[in-house]
Parts: sequence; structure tokens; C-alpha cells
Amino acid sequence: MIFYIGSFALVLTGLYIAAAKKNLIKIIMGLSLVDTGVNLFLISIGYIKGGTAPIFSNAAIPGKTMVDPVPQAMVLTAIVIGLAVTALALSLVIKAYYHYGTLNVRKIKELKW
Amino acid sequence: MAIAYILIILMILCAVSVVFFKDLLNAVIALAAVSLIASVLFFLLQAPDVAMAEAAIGAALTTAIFIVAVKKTKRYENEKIS
Amino acid sequence: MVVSPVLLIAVPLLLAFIAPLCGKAAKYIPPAGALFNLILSVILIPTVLKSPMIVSIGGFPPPFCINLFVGPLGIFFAALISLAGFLISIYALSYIRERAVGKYHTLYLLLLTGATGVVLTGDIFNLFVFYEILCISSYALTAHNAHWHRHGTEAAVKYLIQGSVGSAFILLAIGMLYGFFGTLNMADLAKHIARAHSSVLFIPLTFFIAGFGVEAAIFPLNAWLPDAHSVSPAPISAIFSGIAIEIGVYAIMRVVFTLFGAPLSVMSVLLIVGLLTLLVGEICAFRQNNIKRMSAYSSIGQIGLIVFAFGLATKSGITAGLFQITSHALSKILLFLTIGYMIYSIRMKNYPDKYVTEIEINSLNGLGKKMPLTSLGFAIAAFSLIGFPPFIGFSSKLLIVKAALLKGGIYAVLMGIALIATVIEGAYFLKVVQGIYFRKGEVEGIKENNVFILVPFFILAALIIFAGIYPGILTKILNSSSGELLNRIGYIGRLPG
Amino acid sequence: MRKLVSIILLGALAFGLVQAVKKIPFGVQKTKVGKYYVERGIEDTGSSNIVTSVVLNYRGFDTLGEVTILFAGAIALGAVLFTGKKRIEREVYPASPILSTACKFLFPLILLFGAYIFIHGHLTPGGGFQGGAIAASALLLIFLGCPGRKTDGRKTRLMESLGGIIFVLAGLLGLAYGGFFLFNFLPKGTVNNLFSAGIIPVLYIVIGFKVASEIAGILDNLFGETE
Repeated sequence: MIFYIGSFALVLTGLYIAAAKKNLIKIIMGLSLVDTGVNLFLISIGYIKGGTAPIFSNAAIPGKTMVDPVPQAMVLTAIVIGLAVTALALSLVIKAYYHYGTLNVRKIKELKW
Repeated sequence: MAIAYILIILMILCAVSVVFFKDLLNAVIALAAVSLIASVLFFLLQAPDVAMAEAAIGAALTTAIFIVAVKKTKRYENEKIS
Repeated sequence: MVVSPVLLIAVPLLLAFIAPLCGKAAKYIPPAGALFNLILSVILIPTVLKSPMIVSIGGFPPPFCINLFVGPLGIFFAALISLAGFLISIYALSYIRERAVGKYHTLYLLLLTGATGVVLTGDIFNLFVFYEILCISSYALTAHNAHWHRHGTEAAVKYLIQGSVGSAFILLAIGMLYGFFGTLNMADLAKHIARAHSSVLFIPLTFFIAGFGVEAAIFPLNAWLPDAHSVSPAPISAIFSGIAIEIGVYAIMRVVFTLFGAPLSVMSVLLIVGLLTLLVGEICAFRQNNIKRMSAYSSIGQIGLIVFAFGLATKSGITAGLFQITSHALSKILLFLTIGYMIYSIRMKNYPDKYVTEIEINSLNGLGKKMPLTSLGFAIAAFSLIGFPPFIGFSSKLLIVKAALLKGGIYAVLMGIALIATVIEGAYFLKVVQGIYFRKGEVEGIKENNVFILVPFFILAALIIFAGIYPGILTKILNSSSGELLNRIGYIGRLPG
Repeated sequence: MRKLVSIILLGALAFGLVQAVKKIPFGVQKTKVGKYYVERGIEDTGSSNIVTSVVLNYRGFDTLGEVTILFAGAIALGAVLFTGKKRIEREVYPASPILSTACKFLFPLILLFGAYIFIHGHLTPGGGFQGGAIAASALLLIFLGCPGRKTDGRKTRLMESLGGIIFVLAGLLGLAYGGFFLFNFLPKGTVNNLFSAGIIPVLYIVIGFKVASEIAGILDNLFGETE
């Protein structure tokens, strides 16, 4: 249960940063935190008490006690997606800074929000 | 799993400190700490593959990208301090 | 021999990977990929209409591996995407000639592939993955030429922030569903959800609608759309308005109807949200001075109408909604492409060095004489969007009115409100058309002579008029598509084992 | 004001999350798909790492999408940072000899470690993504420790594209041989051998190269200075 709480704490903190902060890089950090939180949530769903990692390093390990591999595969995908989005976001932020000379979202508003 | 409790509390503390750090570099490091602790938690949850990916991608590469971005823009959240 | 529908995704992906190696020839790759998809999906239509195709990937029985569910709805969307993609990419051959050209074409093809993947897959996590491909390429294409185009950068940042929060919600919802039912296959999930208690399902459903709603731009979540659609280059505005937001609507409808069985309360909420979106979009559009921003807000309005039609949750309502999607895609693409060509011509004459993608409405005055074909295309698109006969917009709006009246009671009243919004739409589009034809402007020295740009106009206009006169050609596939959405038992039953 | 509103909204969200999660018990076997994979995985795919067999065999299509997302991200980043000008050669301040020597010494070792991880993806934890990321972090070390070095953009792009092309072609070959896209058409071999599990190691090696070159391209683009 503590894992759920931890992951939701990350998600909520991240969303708070994205909603309340003005600095673009901070906002991207918030999104990154949300990603981590969601990943932790997915992995904790797949966990089984007393389970082992889903790897048959020797054939004697009983398959029944293994944790669920599917969330792990999903999270691998999600981590890579997070990297791609973060890199793209930061490149856009760099360009926004080049054009506007500021990272403050309140000042970058030639288009109406 | 007492260690899990300690780690999670530590992780939440790091996450909250991302909110409060005014120096973006500090915030980036706090973010990296969150990722690193998360990767340990993944390992505790019997997901070594994910732990590896999180450590290599989340903690190392994402942090590097963030640092480059901070270096190319402004270091402080409040832009009056330069 | 029946070709495998997986080629609809695999071949464009292959081409997208090849594109960066081609140098200058990269611009011919998107038309090739889209044409291939168009032909293949048209070939598949008769087979699919007989019975939906389930294609397993990896060779395991379906709940245990990803499968494609190629039903009438999927193949209809795939054909629409590839048709739109083909025409727009022909247009882009000579329109996009500045700077990062190769990257533009690769991303464009990836966008089409992502959209096709979303509509064909039968697995909820796979849907998310393709949806992300679509989103990431959209973020980047919004900021095309970011170095010269500050508004593009700003719009892309906004779009990216809202879009990634939405994606996080979708992923959370998928995680919850997996936690409840232990499967990701949509048919399998639907089977379990049908048996589950509804209180469990409220949160995931809300998260799904909130997440996909960002891409679909339904009312409280549409802050990014006017910026992103107006500042991106014309072909991108066209593909966003014509395809990308429709994919968001598709995803919502797939989740609501197929997974969750369209509970009445949710449908009423969607109906109201659709109506609000319609009103907000049209009223904001009315107040714009910038022609592309106006069209972008008009897209919000049209999406509202589509969601309203789906919200009726009857067979005729869904068919009308799908018809409206087709009509909006064709008309709005034509609209954005013609506007883009006008802006391009004006820009080339007045300030050839600057990178301009937007323009005030007044600057178009008097263009009717200088660019007769383009102006005619614009007028056809605008009339079709307003809903004048004999264009396709008329048939679609007529179908929606019929569907609402068939349901009767309060729905007829709501339809009345929706019609008021249509009147507003008519007012602002007619204003522009009048300006183009009857006002004097400083448009000396502008002419239209690019065949690659004019050919898509002809095809789109012809399709709009033809489908407006003979709406019957679409009804068969649309009827079976709406049947697929409503027939949840049938969808589940396709799952072997 | 804005903070207050967001806190209230997040409170509502937290309430919803807790409500939903109450129904998901922690640490209990609850999934049928996962159980099937664990029980049948070795037999079906010949890979002793079940996560790998899920990633590349049962849900290989997701992985193709994932690879595409990273590809799209790299291209997109290139497009956003594209300036159309040649990079200026900035004056390079050489790092201290200790640092650069250490980096040069560590570089091949880390690269080797990354390669080990993606080659053994079907036997031990790790795989193409992790190994590729580790190899890319070796390149990051060189970017940081030995300023002035850069990757050849043309070669990384070639590697990215080739990786993607091979992945899709492997899928199409599966379609041609077995009738299913991404079908595992190579012999499965003996479990726990390096040469086992059919196309899984091949694909993971391809992914490893692709991910490494993509991330290297991303880093190179970000580090590069123009004007």
C-alpha cells in the first residue's frame, strides 16, 4: 500500500508543479515527476508478495511465485516515451528562451492562453 | 519491507523539494534523486529490468538533458537573480 | 489471397525509417506511403464489411498478444486518414520548401502511421503507444521551423505540456484497468467490465475521457488548439483539424462505447460537453480577426457537434457523427489548404524573407479575381462547413438533426441550440467569402499557377460535392461502423477462447 | 490564488485515486495474462527472461511503437533545434588531463558493459533499451570529459534508420514465414544459451544500437552550439 501512496504523492506533486509554477523548466520537471509516479504505480500493481523477478536464471525456480511481467514491459515503454517527450520539451524550451529571453510562462503570452 | 518505507519517505521529500528549490540545478539534482530512489524501489518490487532502465535513462540521461537545458537558459527560477 | 491489414502500419513505418536516408527525395515518401495505405484499405473494405478481421501479432492466441481489430470503423478511419494524408502530402510537395524539409516529411509520415495504428489496434496499451507517436509528431510539427517562428514554439510548448498531462492520465487509467482485470486486450477488458460493478469504473473512465479529451479538444481542455492549429504551416493545420482531433474523438468513443458500454450518465455528460464545446468554439470564432485562428475555433465548434451526435448514443446518431467526421475532415482540409495558399502568395509578394503562417481577414479582400480557383475552393469549403446544399456538410447536418429529432424530447431542444451555433458559423464564414469576392484589396501581382497545389483542391472539392449529392455511397460503411461501436457483445464475441 | 485552486483540484484528484485504488489489493496475484506468460513463456519463446519475452514477443508491436517514439523524438528534437547554419567551432577549453584520461579509459569499458547488457537481454535483466542507454551514457561521458569531441551525425542517423528498417523487416519476414507479423521464425535453441530464443537477441541487439545512436544524436544536438 505504501507504494501506491508514494506513487500518488509523486503524481500529485508533479501535477502541482505543472499547474502552479511559472518557470518552464520547472514545469517540465513536474511532468517528469508525474511520469516516474505513474511508472511506480504500474510496477506496484504487478507486484506479488514474496514473488521473485520473472527471470528463470535456473530452471528450478517455480513460476508460480513470480511477479507479473506485463506491467514491467509497459513501464519499459513508458520510460522511453518519457525520455523522448522530456528531450523534445526541453529543446522547445531552449527555443522559447531564444525567442523570448525568458522562461516565465506569464511573460510568454503573445498568443492568448 | 521497512527499507521501502524509509526510501519512499525520502523520495517524497526529494519530490517536494523540487517544488521549493529556487536554483534549478538543485531541483534537477533532487529530480535525479527521485529517479534513483524509484529505481531502487523497482528493484525491491522485483523488477530488475525496469530498475536498470530507470537508472540509466531516468537518473542519468534525463538529468544530463535537464542540465544542458538549464545551462543554455537561466539558472534561477526567479529570473531577477541571474 | 487476402492481404494482411498489418501492412497498413508496417509499410508506412518502414518508409518513415527509410525517409531520413533519402536526402532530397524524402518528400516523395509520404505521398507514396499514403497512396499505398489508401489502395490497401480500399481493397480491404469489402472483406471487412463481411466480417471484421482479427489479426494476431506474434502468433499467439489474442488475449495473450497484441491483436489488430480491423472492423468497418477501423478501416473507414484508415481510409479517411490515408486519403487526407495523400492529398495533403501532394500539396506539401511544393508548399514546404524551407529549412528542415526532410525532418518535416518523416514526422508527417509518422503522424499518419500513429493515427492509423490508433484506429486499427485492439489492445488498449498499444493504442496508447500509437497515440503517443501521433502526439509527439504533432508537437514537433506545430513548432516546424522553430528557429524562425516564435509563435510556433510557444504554441508547441503549450500543446506539449497539456498533451503530456493528458497522456499521464491515460496511462494511469490503463494501469487501473490492468489492476482490476489483469488484461489489456480491449475485447477481453470489455468482457470483464460488463460483469464488474460500475463504481469501480468511474475513475478510469473519467481519466480516459480527460486524457483523450486533450487531443480531441473538448471544451475545458481545448486551450492549446487555437494556437497550435493557427500558427503551424498550412498542411499541418489541415492534418490537425482534419485528422488528429478526430482521432481523439475516435479514442474517446472506442473507450466509452466498446470498453465501458456507453452508460447513460456518461453519454448525457458527453452530450452537454459537446454542446458547450460547439457554442464556445463558434462564439470565439466569430470574434477573431485572424483567418487561421477563426478556422481553428471553427474546428472546435465542429468537434463539439460531432461529440454531440455521438452523445445521442443511438445508431442514427453515431452514423450522423461519423458522417460529420467525414464531412468536417474533407471541408476543413480544403479550407486550411486554400487559406494556406492565399497566405503563401500574399507573403511571397509582400515580405518574402519573413516566415509568416497567419494573416488578418482583411488582407484576403479582393483575392477572388486574382486567385479564382483557390477562392472557389475556399467558398466551397466554407459553404460545406456551414451546411449549404448540395455540399457534404448539408447531408451530415441533416443526419444529425434527424437523429436528434428521432430521439425527441429534450434532445430536440438541445439540437435547436446547436442550430443557433451553426447560424453563427454561417455569419462569420459568409463575411470572409463576401470580403474575398466583393471587397477591394491590395492584391496586385498575385497569381496562382502551381499545379501540385491546385490538384488537391480539385479532388477535395469534387469529393465534397459528389458526396453531398450522393450521400448514399457512404451510408453502407458508416452504418456497419456505427453497428460495430454499438454492438459490444459482437466485439467481445470476436475474441477466440 | 492559482496555487490554491490547483491544490483544491489536486485534492479532489487524490480522493478519486484513493477511491479507485482501494479496490486494487497490493501484492496479490490477480492477473491471468501475466500468469500465462510466466507459465508458458519459456516454452513459447525460449527466453529465460520473461520480461524480455513479453517485450519482444508477446507484445513486440508495442516495442516497435516504442522504438518509433524514440525515433520521432530524436527527429523532432533535430527539427526544433535546426538552425540551418554550420556549427561554430567554439574555443575548446581542454579538461584536466586526469579527467580526460579517466574518461577515455572508462569509455570502452562502459560501452562494453552496455553491449553485454543488450546481448544478454534474453538471459539476464536488461536488454536493448537499458544497454543502449548505458552505451549512450558512455558517449555522454566523452562529451563532458573531452570537450571538442562529437559524434558524426550522418553515421548516427544511418544507424537509427537501419535499426528501424531491420526491426520492421524482421516483422515482415515473420509475416512471410509464419503468417504473423513479428512471428518468431528462428529456431528457439536451448534455454539459457546465448544463441537461443530465436529473433529476440537479434532484435535486442538492433534495438541496442538504435537506442544508443538515437540518444547520442539527441545529446549531440543539445550540446551543439550554433551562431
